[in-house]
Amino acid sequence: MIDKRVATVEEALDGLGDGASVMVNGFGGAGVPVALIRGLEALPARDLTMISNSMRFIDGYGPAIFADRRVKKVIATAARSRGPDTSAFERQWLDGELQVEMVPQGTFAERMRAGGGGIPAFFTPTGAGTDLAVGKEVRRFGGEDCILEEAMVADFALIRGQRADRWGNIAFTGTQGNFGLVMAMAARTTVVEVAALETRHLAPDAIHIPGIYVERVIERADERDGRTP
Amino acid sequence: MIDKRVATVEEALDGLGDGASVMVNGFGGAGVPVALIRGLEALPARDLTMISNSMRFIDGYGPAIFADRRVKKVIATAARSRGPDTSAFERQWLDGELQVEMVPQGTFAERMRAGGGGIPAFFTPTGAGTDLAVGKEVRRFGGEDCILEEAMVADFALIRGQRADRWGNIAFTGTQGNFGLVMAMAARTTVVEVAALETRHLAPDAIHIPGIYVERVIERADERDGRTP
Amino acid sequence: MTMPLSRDQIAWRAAQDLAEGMYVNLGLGMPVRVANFAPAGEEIMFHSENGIVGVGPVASEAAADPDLTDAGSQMITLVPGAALFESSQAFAMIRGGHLDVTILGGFEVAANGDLANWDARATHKGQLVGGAMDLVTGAKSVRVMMNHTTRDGGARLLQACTLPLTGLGMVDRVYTDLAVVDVTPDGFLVRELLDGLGPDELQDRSGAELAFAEEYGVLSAPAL
Amino acid sequence: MTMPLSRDQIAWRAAQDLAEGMYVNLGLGMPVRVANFAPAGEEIMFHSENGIVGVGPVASEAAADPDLTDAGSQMITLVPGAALFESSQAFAMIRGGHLDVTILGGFEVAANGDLANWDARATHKGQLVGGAMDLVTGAKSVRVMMNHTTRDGGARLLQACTLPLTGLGMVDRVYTDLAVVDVTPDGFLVRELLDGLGPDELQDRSGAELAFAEEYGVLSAPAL
Repeated sequence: MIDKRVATVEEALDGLGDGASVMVNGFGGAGVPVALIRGLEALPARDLTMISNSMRFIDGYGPAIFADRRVKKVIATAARSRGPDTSAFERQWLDGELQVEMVPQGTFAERMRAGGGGIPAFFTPTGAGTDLAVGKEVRRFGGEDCILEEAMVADFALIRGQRADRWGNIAFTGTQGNFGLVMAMAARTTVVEVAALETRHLAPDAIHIPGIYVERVIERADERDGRTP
Repeated sequence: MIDKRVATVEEALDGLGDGASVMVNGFGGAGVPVALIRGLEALPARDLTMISNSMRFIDGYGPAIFADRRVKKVIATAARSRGPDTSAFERQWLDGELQVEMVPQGTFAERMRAGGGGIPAFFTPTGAGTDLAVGKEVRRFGGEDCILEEAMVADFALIRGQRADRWGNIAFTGTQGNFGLVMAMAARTTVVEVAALETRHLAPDAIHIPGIYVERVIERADERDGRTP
Repeated sequence: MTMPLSRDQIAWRAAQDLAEGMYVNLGLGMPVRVANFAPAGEEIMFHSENGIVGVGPVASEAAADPDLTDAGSQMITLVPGAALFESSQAFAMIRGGHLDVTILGGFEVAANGDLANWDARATHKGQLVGGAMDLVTGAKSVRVMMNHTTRDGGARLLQACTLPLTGLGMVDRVYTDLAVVDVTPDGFLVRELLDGLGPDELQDRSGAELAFAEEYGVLSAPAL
Repeated sequence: MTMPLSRDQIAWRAAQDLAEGMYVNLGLGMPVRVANFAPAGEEIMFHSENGIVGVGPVASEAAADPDLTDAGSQMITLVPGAALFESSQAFAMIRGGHLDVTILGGFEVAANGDLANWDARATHKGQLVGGAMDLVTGAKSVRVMMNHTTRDGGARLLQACTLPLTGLGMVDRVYTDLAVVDVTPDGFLVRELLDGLGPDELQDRSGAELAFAEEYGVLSAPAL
């Protein structure tokens, strides 16, 4: 029997060790895997590469991940903490202890889809001529400068969804989906926490991440506690 | 009020004239826009470029399209008629009256997605080293030869779905979807025939083609009459 | 001279250029307010790059769902006809030219249509580009809302941007608290000017040469 | 000598190498029969490139739905846990390496793993490549089912393919009516041979040098 359900966060994150690259879903507060971020915070893993739209939820729900200097590189579209203060993450970036790769958001999503979909590289007009294109190959298509962007993959993807079945099929509610599908495609081990693990299978035509992309699912109540970092 | 509903096939195909490029959905018999293919057959438009997984349904439901020599180019993954006989389409191809561009099926889908998604070109390992890669740029990624494929767009996309609303949102049943989404993305005018035009809106999280990609929807009963070419 | 437009009044003015059936993305900050002033009775579909076409008003406290937010983390509602999808699809729409209009905030706009709006050089903070570079590349019409000058009175309409660019030659129109200015192949062209403000005064507050449309209008907005 | 395997028996043999939890694409024609012989009680998820993971048995006439077909136009059922999706997603799965196994029909396989299976040079018919080039590129293990020789007795296991290639160096294993042959860095390696057929006889029916595994087995299948 195929059964991708796990009972504990420890099992869900098994194998996530030093040097791992970790994609974390979440945008606007929706789809953030709070239980898994807290589980990551409780692990000893160091030299991490954190790949997420912003570091806001990682820093907010698992502050020790940055405070204990466990991250060596960040790939993000919004590598800025909220508010006027300089966060631990920003301090390490300013001190050169931590590398930041800024990626335009559409390119960020597309590089993960490419990584999971066997497309090693693609041309895009986004960012051409800007500081984020420095060092990138430029080619003109239809009179427009485009830059070559390469696929992005990772060891783990951590995602929150609404419902899952034992085959790893995932259904989102609202705007939880955001980067979840492309992260699941791009990661070697995809872990999804959901509000409800169904005992039956999900409806085949209303699945937002096909189970083929998912290795582990875990049921966890919403741990946001009403507060969003 | 946004209202993409049209009442007649003539309105649905308005503007489809000589020299048009036309994408037609359908795979395995599902998602084939039979009413729209018949509507296209009834138009005088010539010098067409037909873009479809195979020519089987176009030839089967609108035989005059090929028989009257209205097609100048075919882009397909399976440019072969069923059965041992040489079809009108194949005869024109053999006689050099009609150009055929063969595309591996995954590249076929991806080129349309790229065309609709603002990606002018991408590298793919599919087909590298084969006859279908002749003349294409080759580059190695991760030790694997890849070829550069360019985006594909068209003037029209003809698609069949199950349900639509006045905003052009489309829901498929079963395997109707196949190339429908990427064709809707890639075409300047996307027309979808559906079994049911809903008076209310579709559920936002169960939409397979967002209405932003769809220009016209029309309600038509299934015209397959139990026979599939 | 009439008072410069408030942020809501600039948003109101930008909203007057939207029309039924348009698909529109509104940037974080000032631009999202445009939705509040969309022409009554006309159906305009607002896109959010986290995966929505059909963003509706901000949710009431009772209806608020933390799993239904816009790109600015506001808990929102959906309008009838809305669709939800994932990020790579949201950006295929943007990059692929399916949006009619994007309205973004700006730091600087150049006479050639260059926009700088993503890296304020707040040297103690990280960078934030988000979807801006995709939006300026993909939308059919790129419009910018910003105050005409910086807090210190420095010009934001410039011959060339000084801050890192978001996109090159993309901007079509700029809404400021003082004027509505188009970017044309010949540079800035003022379409509307605040009542009582002279063309020379606007030129003084700008860092590039301004042309004025033959019959430029009066920029005005209701009290909001 | 034992009778050469029937098409169903070749399919049966190929099915014995599938195991619980695998994601498997079966090509049109002979390969789709593999699903009929999948190990009992083990859950194997069959992928179809028209947009399915979880293809089940062919539908009964009562249950047949012309809008639910596989890539070969058969009206099929879905197994519990199935998912439906569109073509670009179906091929992202394939190209992205998410399938464990693909089993394809073949015209020719070369000792270096090249496969020719798409253009039979039926000169009066159009071409048909379908998803074969994607499948051989993307699946973790590429397996081919075919008769060991052509109808005329010509070899299909060759030093180099003569027909247009589907993919270069991709094939891992070949199931024929006479043998199971792996493609290794050193060329063909016979793993199983039909009872009563000598190694020399298999070599005679092959167009490239065959090596034999130290303890190669007997190829056998139940009567089907």
